[in-house]
Amino acid sequence: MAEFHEKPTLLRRMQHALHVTPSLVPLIVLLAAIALFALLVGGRFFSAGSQSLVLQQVQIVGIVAAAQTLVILTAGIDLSVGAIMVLSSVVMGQFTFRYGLPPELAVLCGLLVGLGCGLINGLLVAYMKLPPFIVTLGTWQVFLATNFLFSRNETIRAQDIEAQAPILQFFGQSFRLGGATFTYGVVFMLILVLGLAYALRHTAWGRHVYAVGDDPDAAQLSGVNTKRVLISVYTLSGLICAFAGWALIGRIGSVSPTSGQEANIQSITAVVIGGISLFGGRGSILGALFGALIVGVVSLGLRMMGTDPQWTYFFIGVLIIVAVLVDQWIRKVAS
Amino acid sequence: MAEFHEKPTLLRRMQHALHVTPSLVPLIVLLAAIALFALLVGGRFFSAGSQSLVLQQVQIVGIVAAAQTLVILTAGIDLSVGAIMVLSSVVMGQFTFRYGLPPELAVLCGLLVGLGCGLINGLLVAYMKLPPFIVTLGTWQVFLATNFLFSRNETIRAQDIEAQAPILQFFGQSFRLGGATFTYGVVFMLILVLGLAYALRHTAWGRHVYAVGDDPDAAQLSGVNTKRVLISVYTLSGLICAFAGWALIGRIGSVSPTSGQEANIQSITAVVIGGISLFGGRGSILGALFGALIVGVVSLGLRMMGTDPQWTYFFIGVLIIVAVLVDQWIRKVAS
Amino acid sequence: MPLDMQSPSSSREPILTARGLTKRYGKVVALDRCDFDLYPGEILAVIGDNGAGKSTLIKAISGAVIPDEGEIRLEGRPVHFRNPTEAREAGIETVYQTLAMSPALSIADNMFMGRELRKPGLMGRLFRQLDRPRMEAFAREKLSELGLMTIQNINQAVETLSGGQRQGVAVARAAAFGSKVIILDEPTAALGVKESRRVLELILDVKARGIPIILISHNMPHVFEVADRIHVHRLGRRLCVIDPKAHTMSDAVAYMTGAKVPEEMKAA
Amino acid sequence: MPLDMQSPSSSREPILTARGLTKRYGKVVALDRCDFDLYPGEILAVIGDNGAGKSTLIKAISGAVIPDEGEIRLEGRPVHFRNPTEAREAGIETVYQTLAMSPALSIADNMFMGRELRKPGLMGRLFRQLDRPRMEAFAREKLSELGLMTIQNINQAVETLSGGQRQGVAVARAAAFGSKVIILDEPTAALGVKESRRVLELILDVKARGIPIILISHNMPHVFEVADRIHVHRLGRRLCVIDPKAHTMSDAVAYMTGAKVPEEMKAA
Amino acid sequence: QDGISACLITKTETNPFFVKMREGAQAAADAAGITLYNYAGQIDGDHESQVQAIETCIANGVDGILLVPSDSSAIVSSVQQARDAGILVIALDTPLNPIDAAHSTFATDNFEAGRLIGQYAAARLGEEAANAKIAFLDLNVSQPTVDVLRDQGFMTGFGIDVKDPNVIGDEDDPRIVGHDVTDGNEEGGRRAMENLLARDPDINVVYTINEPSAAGAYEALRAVGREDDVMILSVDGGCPGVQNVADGVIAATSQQYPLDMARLGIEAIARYAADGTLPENTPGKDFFDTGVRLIAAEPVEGVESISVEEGLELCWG
Ligand SMILES: Nc1ncnc2c1ncn2[C@@H]1O[C@H](COP(=O)(O)OP(=O)(O)OP(=O)(O)O)[C@@H](O)[C@H]1O
Ligand SMILES: Nc1ncnc2c1ncn2[C@@H]1O[C@H](COP(=O)(O)OP(=O)(O)OP(=O)(O)O)[C@@H](O)[C@H]1O
Ligand SMILES: O[C@@H]1[C@@H](O)[C@H](O)OC[C@H]1O
Ligand SMILES: [Mg+2]
Ligand SMILES: [Mg+2]
Repeated sequence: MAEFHEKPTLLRRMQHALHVTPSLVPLIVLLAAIALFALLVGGRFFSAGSQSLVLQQVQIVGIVAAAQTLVILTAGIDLSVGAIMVLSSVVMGQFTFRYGLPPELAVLCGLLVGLGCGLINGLLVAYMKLPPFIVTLGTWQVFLATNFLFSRNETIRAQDIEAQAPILQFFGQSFRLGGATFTYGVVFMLILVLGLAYALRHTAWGRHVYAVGDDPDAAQLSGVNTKRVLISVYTLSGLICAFAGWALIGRIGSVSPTSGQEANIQSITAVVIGGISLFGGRGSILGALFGALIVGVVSLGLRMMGTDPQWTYFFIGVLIIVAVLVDQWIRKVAS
Repeated sequence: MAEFHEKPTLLRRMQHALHVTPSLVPLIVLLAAIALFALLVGGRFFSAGSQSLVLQQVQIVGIVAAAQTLVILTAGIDLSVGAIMVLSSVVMGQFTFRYGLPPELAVLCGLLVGLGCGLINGLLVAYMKLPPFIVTLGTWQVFLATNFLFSRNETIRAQDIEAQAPILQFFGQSFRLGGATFTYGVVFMLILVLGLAYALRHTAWGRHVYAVGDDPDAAQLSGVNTKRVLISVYTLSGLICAFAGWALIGRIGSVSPTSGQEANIQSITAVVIGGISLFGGRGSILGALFGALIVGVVSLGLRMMGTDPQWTYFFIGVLIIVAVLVDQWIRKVAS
Repeated sequence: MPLDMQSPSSSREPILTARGLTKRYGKVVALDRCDFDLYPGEILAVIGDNGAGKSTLIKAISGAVIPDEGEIRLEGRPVHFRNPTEAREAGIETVYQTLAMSPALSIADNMFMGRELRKPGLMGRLFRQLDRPRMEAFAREKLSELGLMTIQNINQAVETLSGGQRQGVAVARAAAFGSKVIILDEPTAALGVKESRRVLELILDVKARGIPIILISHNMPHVFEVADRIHVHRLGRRLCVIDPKAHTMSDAVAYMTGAKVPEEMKAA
Repeated sequence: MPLDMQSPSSSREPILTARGLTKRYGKVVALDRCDFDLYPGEILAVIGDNGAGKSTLIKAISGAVIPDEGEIRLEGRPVHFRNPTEAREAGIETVYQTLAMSPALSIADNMFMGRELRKPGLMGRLFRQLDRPRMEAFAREKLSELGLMTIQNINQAVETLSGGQRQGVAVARAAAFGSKVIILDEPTAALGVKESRRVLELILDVKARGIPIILISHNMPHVFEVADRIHVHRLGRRLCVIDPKAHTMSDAVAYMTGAKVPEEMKAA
Repeated sequence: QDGISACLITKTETNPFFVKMREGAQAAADAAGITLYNYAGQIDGDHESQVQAIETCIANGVDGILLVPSDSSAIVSSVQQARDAGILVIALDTPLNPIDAAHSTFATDNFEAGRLIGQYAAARLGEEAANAKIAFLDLNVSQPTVDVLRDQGFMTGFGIDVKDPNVIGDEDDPRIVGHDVTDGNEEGGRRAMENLLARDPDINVVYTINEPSAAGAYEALRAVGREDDVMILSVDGGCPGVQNVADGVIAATSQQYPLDMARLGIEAIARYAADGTLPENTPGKDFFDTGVRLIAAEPVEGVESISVEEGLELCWG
């Protein structure tokens, strides 16, 4: 087997960088999108205010996309993320207001409910060996119906929460830095993604997540407890969604059982644009964050330009396909 | 390698039948569901009227599920089916009423639009080698936005269609047989599914569809033109969705751009309950029909019992998981 | 020692030739200006180390891979296969190392994949119905010839067969349909002693029918038992062609691994 | 001909024994009341036809498959491994026929899969950070011992390696971590001549370190070169155990394929 | 940014009701020289997109926002942010909760809209109202306020005890055959009607949340040949709906005036931008009532209604 031994040119080194750091591609797309809209919309778009607004607008999708990434890395998919999120937030709200629990305890219950939902998914996937798509297609409907039944379709008003249980709105609090406003929810999203990026790269658990997504039989034979890994991933995903539910209360102020219907499609879109393989085992969670930000930047930019919302959906559709085409092209060139 | 050589008992023969005829499992579940609701609801449910009503209610999902089955058999997925369906129906309506084309020609244009949308999906999957989930996630949004932009959100009234272009409602016409009412749409669905079942089993094209879904590299090496097969499948899927759009006009009388939003989830649900593997290459299109009917029977049965609509969603979710569990269990026992 | 690089065992024209075939995968050069000759009626073994490029060579010949450079001629005419179907239509039949079967489909389906028979008359022409009985009878016959009729049911899915049985089906398919050239990439690798023997017999049978065979194998005793000439592949190209009657297995291995360099090479 | 069914080459106690192992897959009985013995410090070859149940046997021993019936003892104590991790923790290290590697992960990641090293101190205990430098240095050392340092980058993904290189990594992993028993299922099947040689040397090295080895192989010359005893597997059970010094390769093949029946069997 | 600018945020932009509202707003904005930005949620109930739209409006520095809230309570915080930024916020069609979270609300009285058709139905049936068999075709499982108000308003008008007026489905009047959801479109209307007919084929009164679902219900009735002896009641007064009243598909509908809501809203923003004037409420109500009229082809004694012809003059879409 012969090999070319060339001097690494700049191009080749760039290609190599792209190859070993898969999240670079979406990062470049993100920067390009920001530059494009700065040109089209003008200075307003480039302001610290607008840019921190993008962060605020993607925080929920960003958090959910982190959960979705974990699942997709194991070659699964979680269609129930949105339902878990909204059910958890409703539990936090109703446990406080209907049952009179101390809000801290209610938050804890909400987090536990999310974790429990994730655990159910995990058990069905790991022990019953059902395909994740089917499992979460089913639990999606079950969790969502539970949400509607349990909430009795009641929305809890922001004013009441502010007065009686401000901790529910914790993630909505904000601080200013320069011209930018950061909510705790945004900070949580960033810490979460960085934390998971660390765990996926630098701990044994993270390596096992990749190994399970790559080839579950091989992982099992080489000493990974695949069942435990799968269950930990789905459960953690549920817990993260519950946190997203909490952050959601902070973001919209109130507790509403109709929230989050689009969260699964949006989170999958972010993951896909972020260059994470739907077949598992490949991709970086930073990519998912950049993916969410790309959608956020494009949406905000188009909205600020006053584009018809239908055209926004149109362009996001095109963006999904183009992003994956670019990603594939770069990988081909770089290999 | 030793083998037990047992006399084939009745049980064993049944298991064998289940193994070689995968659509038997959903058929059994379907009959069980009918029997259950006949017990719970009483004779009314068992009447020819109620049973033919189920057929009418599932006709759209049934037709779309046939398209979805083809795609899933090649290990793909088509998230754009609902968008193609409604876009085609809007084209049929608006070409007649806005541009004054003869309705027959407008129908033809609608069918061509569906076919074209499918072709776009097929080209992206076969030539650009993009994952079908991502391709159709993108084109879904593109086709749907096109639908809303093109229709200008106008609904065309049933009475106007009846007066000026009755052919658009062709599939809504019905005839009676015993106590049952059959619409041409239902007949079309049945003929379509039987025709595709024949093509999949008894023509070379059908065998190639399975081979491509089973192992595309192997299919390619053993002389199947995988690209051509993929393109034919997605294009045909688009065309079938356009027929579903035509049948939709027959069913709701009018042309409405907001219809069919649930068609992709519902068609995937039918396919999954019908025992067709999401990994491709395994399953029978009759299964998808039975899957659609199971959902139809359960929904109608629950409604006739007076169950709250929210509980219906809950039970459908449970049904998805249970159906797949049963399927898996039977296969295990039978192998 | 007579080492023939060009001259065939006979002086007839080669049926299949390749000149200067090159195929790169990224930085890897799997084929490096490779030449190749196959003569009518002969069994040509191709041997070489792992990764030498043997499979890539036969993939290029059988249309499964399109070479970056180089020329292939079949019976003297240049050919440019864009896919395995075109090569098959030209009479070149291949058993790939990976077998290339559809696990969920039946043995008969697999044997006829891509060249299905249709019913005569209207059902076939209009409804394009497959002629199952005819395909099954043919498949059964071919498997019996290979002594593989331990397989009870020709409609059995291929995934229910053992590795050896699958190998047998793939070989039977190639032997049944190959009219000009048959290529076998490691046909005995997964097989036990008995089954290997049957495949070797089949190879000799096919040769007796006058059809030349390309046999890739790591198994030296097998190679030396049946081959008329041995093409030694090394680092993406043909190192030399040796006569099994004039060389020992150790010679072959020495060339393959680079432990020994053929005479002309030294000279060059 | 001395055929020993029970008695070991030495009279010491076996380190690993199995009695009456049975494993069914649906109608197929892959293991049929199989017995097995491995003695300290020996190389035991397991040979048998395709589908005889060799891989299933060693999977049962290494926890990858849970037998339906039967008993396994390690150093005299009964063990019940529920997964490969438990067997590894007990000191049994296995190279499976399928290699069992995660293609997208690096060589170092794969070598330490399931037994990763953590950084010392707070980073390791609290943040559970992997000790990459230590794992990489170790992996590099083990690969060099195997003569596999043509691999330039220990952080290379396994999928970029050739089949032979992968095989080498798998063998290196087992040799590095096995403390009581090392099991190799067809470790040279995908390898060329040079690489096979290195693996055989490594097997002898490991033996020299006093660790017993189970070697499954279809390659008779390899088996007869290194094995102390040969377990012949047929139809899901141990047919007999033969001494390679007292038997020829043809004897072994004859037993394996059923062409010849061992003495005691005839008597029984 | 110079010149006056405004935002219109609707629940979706696929429902003709909002399409017309938007056209009305655009026309009024063009007339007044106001730059108008349009936003909408992806589906009914998608209030997150509405929050993002409000934030965009703030970033764009508009003078006023016209908002049709997808969830009355869920976006109050964002509305507050807009008000804090000095923007006039007017809720259209659907009130916020609390209603004074917006500066003002221009809306139909939805309870009244339901009450009118309920009253009409009861009056048309006369004596037979006591034996009516009624099907309720509601919006969706999340029971948004318009859904509840119209449904419970209808019952009140018809003379049914609503029990808890905030909940659909807790009534026990034997005349109710059942409730089903339609998602407010033709497909859902037909399916829901079929389901309820299967439960009781003798249904003779059908309440529908809006006119598309009424059209779907009619198809279902026509399929079983009962289109002439069942009375369908609806709400909206869009042009196709009014035409359906003329054609006898719908017996009566309560007409609302989205174009007025939009036009009045834009005018209020223009005034506010000019001199800071805030809009005022209809006397005696906590919102500005844009009015509702009953349209019936066959008027009945004791229930005020307008004719189809008048309805067609006023219709939208
Ligand atoms: N699709 C591919 N993509 C990238 N590299 C490839 C591909 N196919 C082959 N190669 C590389 O090309 C070289 C030659 O491979 P090939 O399979 O032809 O070897 P071989 O001689 O058949 O080896 P073996 O005896 O192991 O079958 C190897 O280095 C291999 O890794
Ligand atoms: N997971 C499984 N499911 C069903 N059957 C199996 C499974 N694993 C093994 N078998 C069957 O068990 C029998 C023994 O297989 P095994 O792999 O142990 O054979 P082997 O002796 O290792 O053969 P080879 O030399 O080909 O590797 C075969 O008939 C095989 O088909
Ligand atoms: O009031 C509106 C109703 O008339 C329309 O049909 O759907 C949306 C509602 O908000
Ligand atoms: Mg090869
Ligand atoms: Mg084996």
